[in-house]
Amino acid sequence: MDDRWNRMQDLPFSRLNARERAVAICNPGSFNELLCPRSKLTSPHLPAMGQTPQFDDGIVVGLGKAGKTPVVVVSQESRFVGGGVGEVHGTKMVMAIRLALRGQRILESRGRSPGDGGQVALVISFDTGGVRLQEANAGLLAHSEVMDAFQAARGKVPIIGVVGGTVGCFGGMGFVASSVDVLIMSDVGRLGLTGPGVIEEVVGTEEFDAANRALVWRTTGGRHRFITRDADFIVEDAMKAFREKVSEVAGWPLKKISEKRIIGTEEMVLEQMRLVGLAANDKIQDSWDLWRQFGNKDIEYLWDSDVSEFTAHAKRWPRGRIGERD
Amino acid sequence: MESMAARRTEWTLRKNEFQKRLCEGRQFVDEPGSKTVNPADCVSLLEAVIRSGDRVALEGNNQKQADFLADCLCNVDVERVNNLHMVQSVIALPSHCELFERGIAGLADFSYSSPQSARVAQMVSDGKMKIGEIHTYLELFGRYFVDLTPDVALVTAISADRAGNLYTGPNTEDTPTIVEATKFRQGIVVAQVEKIVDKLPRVDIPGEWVDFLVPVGRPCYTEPLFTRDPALITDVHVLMAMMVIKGIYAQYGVKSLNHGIGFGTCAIELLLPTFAESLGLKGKVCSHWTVNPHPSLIPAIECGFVESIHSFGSEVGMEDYMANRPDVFFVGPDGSMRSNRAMCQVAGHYAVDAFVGSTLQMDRYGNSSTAVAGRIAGFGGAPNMGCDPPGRRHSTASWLRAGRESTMTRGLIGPVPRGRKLVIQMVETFGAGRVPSFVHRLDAWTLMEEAGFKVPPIMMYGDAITHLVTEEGIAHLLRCDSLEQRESAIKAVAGYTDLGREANPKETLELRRQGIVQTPEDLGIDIGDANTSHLAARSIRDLVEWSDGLYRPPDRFREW
Amino acid sequence: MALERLEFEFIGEPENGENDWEYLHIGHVMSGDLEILAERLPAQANVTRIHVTTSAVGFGSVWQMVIDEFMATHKMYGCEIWINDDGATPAVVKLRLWQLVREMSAK
Amino acid sequence: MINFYGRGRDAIELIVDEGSFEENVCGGEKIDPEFAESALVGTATISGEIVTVIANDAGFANPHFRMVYAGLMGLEEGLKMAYAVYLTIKADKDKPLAEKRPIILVVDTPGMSPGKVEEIIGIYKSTGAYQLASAEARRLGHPIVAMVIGRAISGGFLCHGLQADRILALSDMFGTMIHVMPLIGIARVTKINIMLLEELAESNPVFAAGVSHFYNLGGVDGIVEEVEDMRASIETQIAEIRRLKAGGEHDKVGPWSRLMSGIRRGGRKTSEKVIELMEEEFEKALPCWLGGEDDEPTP
Repeated sequence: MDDRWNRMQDLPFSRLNARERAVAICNPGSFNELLCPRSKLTSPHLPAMGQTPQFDDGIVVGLGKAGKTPVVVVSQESRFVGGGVGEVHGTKMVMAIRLALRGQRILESRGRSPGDGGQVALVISFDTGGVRLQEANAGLLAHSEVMDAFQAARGKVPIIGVVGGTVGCFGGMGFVASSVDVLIMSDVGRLGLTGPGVIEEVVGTEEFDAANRALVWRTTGGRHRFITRDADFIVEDAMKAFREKVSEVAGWPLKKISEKRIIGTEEMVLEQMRLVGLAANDKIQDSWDLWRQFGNKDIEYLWDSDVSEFTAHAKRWPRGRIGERD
Repeated sequence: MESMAARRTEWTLRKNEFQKRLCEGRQFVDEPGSKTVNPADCVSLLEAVIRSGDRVALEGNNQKQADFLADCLCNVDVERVNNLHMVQSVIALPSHCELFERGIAGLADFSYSSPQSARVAQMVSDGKMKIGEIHTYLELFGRYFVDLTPDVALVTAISADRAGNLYTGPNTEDTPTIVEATKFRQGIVVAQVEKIVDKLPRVDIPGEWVDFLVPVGRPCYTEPLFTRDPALITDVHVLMAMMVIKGIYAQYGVKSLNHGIGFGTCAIELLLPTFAESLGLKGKVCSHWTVNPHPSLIPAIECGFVESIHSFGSEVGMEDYMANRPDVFFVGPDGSMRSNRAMCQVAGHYAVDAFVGSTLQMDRYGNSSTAVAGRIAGFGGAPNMGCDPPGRRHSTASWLRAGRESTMTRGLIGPVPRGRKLVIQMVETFGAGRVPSFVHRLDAWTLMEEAGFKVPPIMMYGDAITHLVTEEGIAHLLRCDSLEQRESAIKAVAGYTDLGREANPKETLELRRQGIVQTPEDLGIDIGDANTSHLAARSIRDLVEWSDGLYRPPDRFREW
Repeated sequence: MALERLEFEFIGEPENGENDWEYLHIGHVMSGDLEILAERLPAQANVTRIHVTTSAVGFGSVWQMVIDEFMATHKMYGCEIWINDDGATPAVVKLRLWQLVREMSAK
Repeated sequence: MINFYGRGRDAIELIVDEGSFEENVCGGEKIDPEFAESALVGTATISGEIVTVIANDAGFANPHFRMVYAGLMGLEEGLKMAYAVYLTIKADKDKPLAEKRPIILVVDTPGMSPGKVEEIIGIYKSTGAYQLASAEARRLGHPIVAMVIGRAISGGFLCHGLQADRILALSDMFGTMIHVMPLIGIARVTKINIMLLEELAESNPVFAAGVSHFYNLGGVDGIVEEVEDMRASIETQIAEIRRLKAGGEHDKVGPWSRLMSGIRRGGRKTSEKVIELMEEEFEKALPCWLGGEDDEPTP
C-alpha cells in the first residue's frame, strides 16, 4: 500500500484521479473514505436520463492526517460528468465541512488545542465545472449550503483549497474556491467562473478564441491567479508538491492561515474594488496587461519558466496599495 | 518520299505567352525592375497573369498554405478569370473550396482533402467541382511533369530577397516540386512571403525561377497536423503498440520506417524509450525514419533510439529542437531543417523496412479504407508508404525475412529470393461510437457510387498488408498460404465484430500454433498491464521537458 | 433512453490464490469507459454475479461473450462484480476486466 | 398579468414604507452613487423598522464594464452588495441579537456577467465576497429575507438570494423565473433529448426551471401569490427568523434549513440518505481519526 502511495507522490497531480489525490495528500495509510464506492450511493437522477451513474457520484470524501493535523479531505473527480455538482455530490461536500467542524468541537471538548494535534483542517481538491446540469437545481442549492458551511467553519477549521486538476474550478465552485483560507494551485490548474467556450460564444472568437489553450490558461491559469493573489501558493504539477504544501499549511496557527484570505471582510472587499478598478473601461485586454502593471518586465520569461523561477521572480498584485477606477 | 506530317515551325509559343503575361503583371510591381507587388495590388496581379482555363498550382500542403494568394484568387473578377483547373496536393482551406463555389475554378486534381472532405463531397454532388482524379502525392507530382504541368504556380515561403530567391524554412514541403514543374515549362511563379530581406538564411528556390513576390507582412497559415497530445493515448493504444514492438519490430528487426499520424503509432513512439528499451531493442529497431518531425518522437530521439529523420514537411514548434539536433534531422548550413515532400515520399516508398498506419474500416480481404459516405478525403501519401515497391532492389534484414515468409507471392517467381516491405495496419475492432471496424462491405463502395468514381477509394489494398494488429492480436497475413487462411487470420483478430464472430475457435488455435496469429498472451504481454503509465511522455508538457524547452508547442496545445 | 441492466451468473470453484482483498475498484464512468467494483463473497462461495449497467442499449450478446471470455480465462468465482458503463467498446471492457485482475494480484 | 422584470425599484416601493427608501446609504454611511448603479442598495423602513435593501435595477448598464447590462451582476456589482452588507453589520455591531436590522434582498437578476475581463480579474471573488458577507450577517443575527420578483438565475441567484434566512418568490403567474439553465440549454449541453427532459421535469424537480420545483427542493421557502402580500410575507418571515435565532436555532434558517425542507418536501430524498450514512460512518471512523477519548494526541 505504501508502495503505491510512494509511486503516486512522484506523479503529476493532474494525472491522478480524485481518490488517488485524496489518498496521496494524506500521510501514508491514513486516509479513510466515507461513503466509498461500495456504499453505491449513486445519483437517482442520471439513470432516468439514460446516463450511467458512478458509485461515488464523482466525489471522494474521507478522513486522514496531513503531517500532524487531522484533516477532512474532499476531492472532486472531473472524469465523471466534468466533476459536476449534483445532489449526492453536493451533499457529500456539505457534510464533509460540517463533519470537520464536528471533529474540531470533539477535540476542543477533550481539551486539546491547536498545536498539540487539536486542530482539524479541511482540504478540498476542486476539479469541476460547477453545477451538474442534469441535477442543476440541487447542485445550485448545494453550492449555497457549502458557502454557508464555510462561513460557519471560519475561524474554527482552516479550509485549504487545492486546484490542480485537468478541468480546474469553474462555475459556482469558483465562488467556493475563492472563499477558502488558503488556495494552492499548480500552473495546470485553472480558476474561473465562466468556461472558455461560453466566453467565446458571448464575446466572439476574435476577442476570445477558446481553442487557444495558451490564452485560456493565461486568463484563468495558476500563474495568473498567483499574480492576482487569488492563489496563495503555486506549486509544480506534482502530487508530492501539493502534499507537502498542504501538510505545511495545515499545521500553521489558525490566525496565520486566516490572514491568507482574499475575501470575507469589509477591507478585503475594498481591496478587491481597487483591483477591479484597474480593469475598468477596457484598460485591461489581456492578463499580461495586468502583469505589466504590477511591474513584471520579462513576461515571456515568466510564462515559460518553471514554477520555482516563476515564484521567485513574479511581481504580484501589491494588495490594496494600487488601483482606483478613474 | 511518302507524305509526311508538316514540320512544326513554332518553338516558343509558351515562352511568348509567358513574356506577354510577365509584361502585364509587371505593371503592378513597386518599381521598374522589381519583382515586388504590394499586397493591395495582388488581385490585379493575378487577373493579369492568369487566363481562364489555366492550370493553376495553388500551394496547399499538409502544413503550410499559400493562404493570402488563395484569398486573392477568390477575389478575382470571375468574368475575367474562370474555369481554372486547380492542381494541388491538399484542399485544406475554406478558400480552396470558395474558388469552386464562386465559379473561378471548375476542375480539381489533388491528393488529399480531409480538412474539407464534407464540403468537397457537397460541391461534387452540386456539380460545382469536377474531380479529375484523386492521386497519391507521388502520382500527382509525377503528373506535374507529364500531363498536369501548371501554367501558373502560387507558392508560399517565409522570406525572399529582392532578386526573388526564396527561403522556405523547415516547411519546404512541395515548393521545389511545384516551382520546378512550372518554371521549366515557361509558367509564371508568384510567391507570397512574410517579408523581403536583404540576406536570406539560405536559398531554397533560386530567384530567377520566381517572377513576382508579394510581401504579406505576416506568416502564412501553417497547420500543426502531426502534433498528437499524448494525454489522449488510451490503454488500448498502448496494448496494440506493445504488440507491434514486440511482435513485429523485434521479430523482423525493423530499422527504417514510416509512421502514420494515429494515436497507435504515437504510442509506439512513446514506448520506445521504455518498453522497447526494456526488451533490449535500442540500436536494433527504429533507427532511421521518414516521417514528419512528430513531437512524440522527442523522447526516443533523446534516448538515442533514433539516428536519422527525413521529413515531408515540418511541424509547428519543432523548429528550435530540430536545429539543435542536426545529427538527427536534415539541417541546412544555415542551421534550420529542410523538408521536401517529393524526396521523402520517394524515401518512404523505396527505402524503408516498414510502414505503420491505421484505418477506419477493413473488409475480409484486408482492404482498408478511411472513406466515409458523404466525405471525399483523398489519399495523401499513405498508399505510397503502405505498399511493397516492385522496383526495390536493395536488401535489408527485415526486407529479406518478410520476403521469405511471403508464402503466397513468392510462388510466382520460382526459387528466386526476394524481399518485402512490411505494411502494418493498426485497427481497434470497434471505433468511436462502437462502430465496428471490420465490415462485410466497405463504405468506399457507397462513396464510389455517390461520387461517380471508377473504383472505390481504397487506401491500402489487402494484398499490400503484411500485418494486421488489433487489440485481440497480430495477424501475420504474409505467412498465410491461401486466401482462405488470410480471411481466417483476419477474423481471428476481429474481436466481437460480426466478422470476428465468424471466426472458428479451433481454426484460430491452429493459426496461433503456426504463429500466423499471435495474441498478447502468445507474445508474453499482460493485457492487464497495458496502460499509459508505460509511455515516456503523457502530456505535451512532458514532451517540452524531454526537449529541454526546445520544443515550443503551438498555443492550442499549451494547457498550463 | 433508459439504461440497460444486464445480469450474469457463473458457478465454479474459486482459484486458490493467497490474494488478500475485500473489494477492488477501478475506472471511471466517462464516454467510452466504465468503472468496475468487485466485492469478494464469503470464502466458500462459488458463485459470481456480474451486474452491468450500461447506457449503450442492445449490446447484451457482446457483453455475454466478453464476460464469458473473462470468466473462462480468470475464473473469478466467489465475487460480486458491478459494472457501470458509458458505452465502452469491447476492447476497453476487456482491458479494464484484465486490469482488475492485475489489481487483485497486486493487493 | 404584470411582471417585475427590470423593476426592482417598483418592487421596493411596494415592500417598504412609502417614501422611506434612501438610496446609497447603508448603516448610515454613504456609497458612491455612480458606482455600479444596477446594484441598488440603500436603507428604508418597514413598519417603521430600519432595514437594509439590496436589489437589482436592470435598467442600468455599467458604463465601465460592457458585459454588465440587463441586470447581469458584474465585478463591481457583487462587491458593492457585499460592501452594503458589511456596512449593515458594522452599524449594528454593538446591538443585541434582537435588534440587528433586517436585510431585504429584492431579486431580479439573469446571472453573472460572462466576459474576458471578468475572468482576468476573477469575478468569482465579487460574488463569493457577497455570499460570505451575507452568511456572516445572517449568522450574526440579521434577519435576511430574499424576495424573488423576477429572474433568479444560476450564479446570480446563488450570490443574491440563496444566502438568505428565508426566500420568498412571487408565484409563476408573475413570470418569476428560477433556474440554472432553461431546459433547451440543458438539452444542448448534456445532449439529452429535450422531449425526455420535458417529460422528466413534470415529476422531478431536480433540474427543471420554475418556482414550484425550487419550492419542492426547499430552495424557496414560501410562494407569494399576490403582489400586495409581499410586504406582509416579509414581515412575517422577519418575525419568525428572529424567534428562531433568539432560540439559537441557526440551522432552522438559511441554506441548511432549506436542505432540510427539501428532504421533508420529498425533493431531496437522496440527500437524506447521504447525511445519515455519512454521520454513521463518521462516528465509526472517529476513534481511528482523532484517537479515543483517553488517547494521548498522536504525533
